[in-house]
Amino acid sequence: MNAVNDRSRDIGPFIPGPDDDMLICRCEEITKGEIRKAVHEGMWTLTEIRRYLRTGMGLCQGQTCAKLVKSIVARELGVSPAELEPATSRVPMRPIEMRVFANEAKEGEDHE
Amino acid sequence: MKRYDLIIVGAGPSGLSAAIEAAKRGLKVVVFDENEKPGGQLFKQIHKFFGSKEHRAKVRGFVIGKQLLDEADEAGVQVVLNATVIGLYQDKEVVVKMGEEITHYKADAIIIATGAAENMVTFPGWTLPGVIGAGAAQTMMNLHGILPGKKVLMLGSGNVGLVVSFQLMQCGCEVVALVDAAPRVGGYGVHAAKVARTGVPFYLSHTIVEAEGETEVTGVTIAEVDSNFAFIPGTEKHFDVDTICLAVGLSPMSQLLKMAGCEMEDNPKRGGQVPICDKYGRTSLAGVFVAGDVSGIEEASSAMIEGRMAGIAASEYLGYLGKEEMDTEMAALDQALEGLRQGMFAPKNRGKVIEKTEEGIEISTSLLKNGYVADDEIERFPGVTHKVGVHPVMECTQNIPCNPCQDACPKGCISIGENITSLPIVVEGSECINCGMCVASCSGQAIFLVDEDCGDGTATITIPYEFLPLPQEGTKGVALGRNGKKVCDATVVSVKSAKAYDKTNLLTMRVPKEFAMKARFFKA
Amino acid sequence: MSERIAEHPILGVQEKGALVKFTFDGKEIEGYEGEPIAAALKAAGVMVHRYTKKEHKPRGIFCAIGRCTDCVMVVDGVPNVRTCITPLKAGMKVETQYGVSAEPFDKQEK
Amino acid sequence: MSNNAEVVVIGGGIIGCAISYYLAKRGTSVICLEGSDHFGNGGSSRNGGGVRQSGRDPRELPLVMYGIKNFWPTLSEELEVDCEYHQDGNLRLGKTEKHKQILTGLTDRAVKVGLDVKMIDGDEVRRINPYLSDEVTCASWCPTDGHANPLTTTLGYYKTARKLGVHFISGEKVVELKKVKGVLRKVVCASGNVYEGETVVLAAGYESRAIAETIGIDIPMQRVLLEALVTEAEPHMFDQMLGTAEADFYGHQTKHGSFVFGGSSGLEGFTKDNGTPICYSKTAPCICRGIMKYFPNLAGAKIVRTWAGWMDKCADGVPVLGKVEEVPGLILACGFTGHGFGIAPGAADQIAELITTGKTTVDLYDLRYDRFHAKI
Repeated sequence: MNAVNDRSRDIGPFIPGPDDDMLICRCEEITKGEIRKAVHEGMWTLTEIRRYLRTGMGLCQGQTCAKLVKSIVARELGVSPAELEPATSRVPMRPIEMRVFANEAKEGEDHE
Repeated sequence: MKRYDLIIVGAGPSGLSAAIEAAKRGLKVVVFDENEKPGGQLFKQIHKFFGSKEHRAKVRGFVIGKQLLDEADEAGVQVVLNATVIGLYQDKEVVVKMGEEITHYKADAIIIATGAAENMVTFPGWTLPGVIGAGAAQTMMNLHGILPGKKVLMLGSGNVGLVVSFQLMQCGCEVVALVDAAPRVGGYGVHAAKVARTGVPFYLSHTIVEAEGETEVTGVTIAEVDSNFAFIPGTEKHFDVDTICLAVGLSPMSQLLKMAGCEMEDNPKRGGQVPICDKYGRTSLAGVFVAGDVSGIEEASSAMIEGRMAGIAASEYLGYLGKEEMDTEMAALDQALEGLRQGMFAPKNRGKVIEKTEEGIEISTSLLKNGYVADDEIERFPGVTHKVGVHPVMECTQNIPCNPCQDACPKGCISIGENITSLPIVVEGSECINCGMCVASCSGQAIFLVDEDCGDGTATITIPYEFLPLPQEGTKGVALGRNGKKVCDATVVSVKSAKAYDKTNLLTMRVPKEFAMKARFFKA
Repeated sequence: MSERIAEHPILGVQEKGALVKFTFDGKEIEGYEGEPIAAALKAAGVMVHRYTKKEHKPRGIFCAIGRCTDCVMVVDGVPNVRTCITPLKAGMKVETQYGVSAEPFDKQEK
Repeated sequence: MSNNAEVVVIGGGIIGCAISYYLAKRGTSVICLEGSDHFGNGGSSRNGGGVRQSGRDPRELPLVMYGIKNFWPTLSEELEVDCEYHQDGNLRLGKTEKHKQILTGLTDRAVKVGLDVKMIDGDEVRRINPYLSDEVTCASWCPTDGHANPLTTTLGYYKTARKLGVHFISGEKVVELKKVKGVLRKVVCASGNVYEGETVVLAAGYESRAIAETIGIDIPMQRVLLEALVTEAEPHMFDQMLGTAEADFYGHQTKHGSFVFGGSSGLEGFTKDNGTPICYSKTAPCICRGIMKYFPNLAGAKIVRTWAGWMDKCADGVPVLGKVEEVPGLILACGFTGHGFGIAPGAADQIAELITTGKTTVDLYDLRYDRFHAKI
C-alpha cells in the first residue's frame, strides 16, 4: 500500500496483440486490448483501470473478471499479479432493488 | 438494533460447523445464507468424501450437509436462508436482505464463511451460451435435475473438473474429452482413473483454441500447448459439443472482509485475495473471524475443521469458554486438520512435482498424463497383489489422506497403518469373504474384487458402479480397460445393491482369465 | 434424450413443485413451480437469455448461482432479473433481453 | 528523473491533474504528487458529476460559467477521452413553500451575475422530465447546466497531462512544506523524497489543511463524508442534472444507463470512519427513500454499488483559490466543498494562467485565502 509509484517509468510501447479483441469484462464488454492500452495511457492500478474503462463496474461488480484483469495489467506492467491491489469491494454484495434497500425492517424483530 | 453473540455469514460446511461449536457453548448464533438451501457446495457434492472417520470420510457430501444441518438445529442455531448479507459495516454490523426488506444486525463476533467463487479462463467464444462454469453444471444437475448439456468438453483436471466430469456422466451426459493446459493431471489420481476407465480421453498440455457457434456452442477446437502455453500448430482437434465446462480453480470470496477494512493479502497458495488471519481464523478486525475457502482454497473436509476452530475461538473471545479449555480442543482439531493437510496434494506441496510416493514407489506417469495407471505400471503398487480366490485389488497409487478401506473390511484384510496417507496394503494371511464393503467404501472407487482364475478359464471382477440404467445379471457387453478402451467381451454375473454400500452398486463381470488384471469397467 | 434427469443414480428422483405454464417471448412453455426460471428454460431447450448492449452478442447461463449476472432477462416487464436464482411462478412472462430492454435492437430508440 | 520542476502540484485529483494539464499545455514543467495509490481517488471519483452553475454561490459562479463556456463543450476531444458531457440543463427541485423560497433566492442572485436561470412550476418541471412525481411543485431551471463523467474526466486530465510530460507520482504522501530564503520551495514526502519547485500548488482536498499547517497556514475546512449510489443500467429516461432545494439529493442518468445519485442521511459530520471512506449503514437506504419520492418508477431499479467520499467543506462554502500573500510561492486550490467537479476546468485553467502570467481572466479576489474573518 502507498508505495511510491513513478508513473513516468518506462514500460515500453503498446504493441498490439493477436487476442486484443478478446472480451474480458463480460458485463461491460471490455476487451483485453482496451485494458492493455489503458495501462500504456497511465492507468497502472486496478482501481484506475476500473474507473477509466468500467471493468468490474457492471451488474456482477467484477465477480467474474477481476482476476483476469489483474493478470493482464500485471503482465503489461511487468510486475507480479500479487503486487496489484484489487479494486475496492462495495456494498451491496448483490444487486438490490431500490424499494428493498429503502425498506428497513423494524428493529428487534426476530426470524423464528 | 437486534444483536447476537455471533453472526455467521454462509451456511456451508465451515459456517455450519462454526455455528454448531459456538451454539453448543451457549452463544446466541445466527447463520445467514443467500441461497435457498443450506449446506453451501455440499449439496452439489454427491461423491463420497475422503479422509478418516473424524473427517466424515466415505459419507457423500450432500449427506454431510444434512448431518450438519441436523446438528446445527439440535444445538439451537438459527439458520436464515434466502438472506443475502449485502454489507459488513463498522462495529460488526451486517445488513441483510430478506425478501422485500433489509435488516440491520449487530453481533459481538462475526464469522465470515462465504466460500469461494470460480475462476474463469478466456478463449474466443467463451461468452457463448453453452460455456458454463463447473459449479453451474453441478448446480443444474444435482440441485435442479437439469442436464447441463448432452455432449460436454471439460476444461480442467483438478478435483473439481474430475468430479464434475464423473457427475455429468452419472446423469447421462457424454463427456467427450477432459482437457488441461497443464502437463499433469491436477486432481486425485483415483478421481481421474474412474473417469478415464469409462472411456473419456484426457488431453493434458492442451487447451481450448476456440468455442464455435453463432448463438450457442456447437463445437470446440483444442490444441496442444508448449511449455510456454503457446499453441503448437497442427495439433488442433475438433469436437462436436453443446457444452464446454470450465473448472479452472477457485478464488476466495472475500469481498465482505475487504469492504469492512480487514487487512488482506494476495496469496497464490491460498487461491487469491484472502484476509490475513491466524490459524483459528482471527482477522485484523477484533471479533471478526474467517473459516473455510474464504481464507484459502481447500477441500470441504478442511473447511469443516476450520469452521469448528473459528466457532471455538469466537466462543473464547466472548468468554463462553476458558482459554485452557480452548487450547485443549484446538490441539485435537489442529491434529485433525494436520491429518488432512498431508500427502502429495497438501497445500504445502502445491506446485511441486512429486515423483515418488512416501513408500518410495515411482508415481505412475501414465496416470498424470492420461488419467489412468498403465497396465505395466499397476503391479508396482502395494495394494495390487495376486492370490487364489477372490481378493481385493486396490489401485490406490498416490498418498492422499484417506483410510475408510481399512475399517471397511470385517476380516482385516486391508491396512493403511498409522499414517493416514500411506498406500493400502493387503494384510498377509487374511481371508477375503467377498463382502464388497471395501469396494463400496473406497471414495476413490479404486478397489476391485478379483478372482483371477475361476477354474473354467474365466475370471470375475467386481467393480463399483454408480450409473443408470443398472445392467442386469446376464447382460452381455464389453469390458473396458483402465484406459477406457475395450479389452474383451464380458458378462454380468451379478449386481448387488445394499444399504451399506450407500448407492455404490457392486457389479461383478466375468471375463476370460487373461484379462483379470486389465478389465476395470463394464459397458453394456 | 430429455433435458431433465428422470432418475439419478445417487440422488434418485428429485422432488419438484407443480407443473405450471409460463411464457417465453410469447410462447407458452411448462416448468416446475419454484425451480429457477433458468432451469425451466434450459429444460425447454432455450439457450440464449439475452443479447448484450454494446456488441449484441448472445449470453446464457454461465455461473448458475446468481453471481455472474449473465443469465438476466426481462421478467414480468422488469429487466436484469437473474433467472438462475429467481423461482418460477405460474404465468410468468419471460422475455429475451436486448441490452436492458425486451425490445429487439432494431425497434429500440437511438 | 529530476525532483525539480517549475511547479510542484500536490494532489492528483481533478483539480491537481487539470492544473498540471493546463500548465503543461502552457509549456511549464510540472511534478504532480498523489498521496494515495490512485490518481483521481478522492472526491474526484466520488461525486454526482454535476456541471452546473445554478445553485452556486455568486462568488464562484463566474469561474464555473467561464469553464462551461470555454472548456466543457470541447473537453472530450481535447482530452481524447469520453467525458460524457451533457449540456441538457439542471432542475433544482422543490416540494414545499420553504424550498421555493430557497430556490427563488438562489435564482435571483444567479440572474444578477448574468446566468440564464429561472423558476418554473411543477407542470413545467414534468414537461421537462415526465418521470418526476407530483410531489415536485417547483424548480429552478438552468438550460446551460449539465453533467459529465467524473471518472473519465479526471483520468482524462491525468492521461493527457502525462502525455504532455507532466511527472506524475502516486503513493507520495506530502508531510511538510519548507521555505528556502523566505520563499516556499521544498515539498517533503513521507518516503523521504524531497521535491522542489518555484511554485507549489496545494490541491489535496481536505488533506491540504494538514499540509498547509506545516508552513503556518490554516485553511478553515472540515472533512465531511458524502455518500452516493449507482444503479444497474436502465433504459434511457432523461438527460438533465438534478438537485434539490435542500441539497439532500442529486444525480443524473449516465451514458451507460445507470443512475448516479448522491444524498444524505442527516447524520453526516457525525459518522465515524475506520480510516477509509466506508459507507454508513443507514445512508443508502435513506437516499433510496429520497429518490423514490421524486422518481416512483425507479423503485425497481437495482442498486449495484454504493460509495462514500470525503468532501473538503470550507467554512463559507466556496473554495480557497489563488496565491497566499504571506507565503510566496504557495498557491491554494482546495476547499471546493463538494462542488469542485464542474468548476475544475475553469478553476484549473485560471490557476495555470495565474502561475504563468501573474494574472487571471476571471477575478479570483472573492476566493482568496485572506477572506476569512470573524463574523462580528
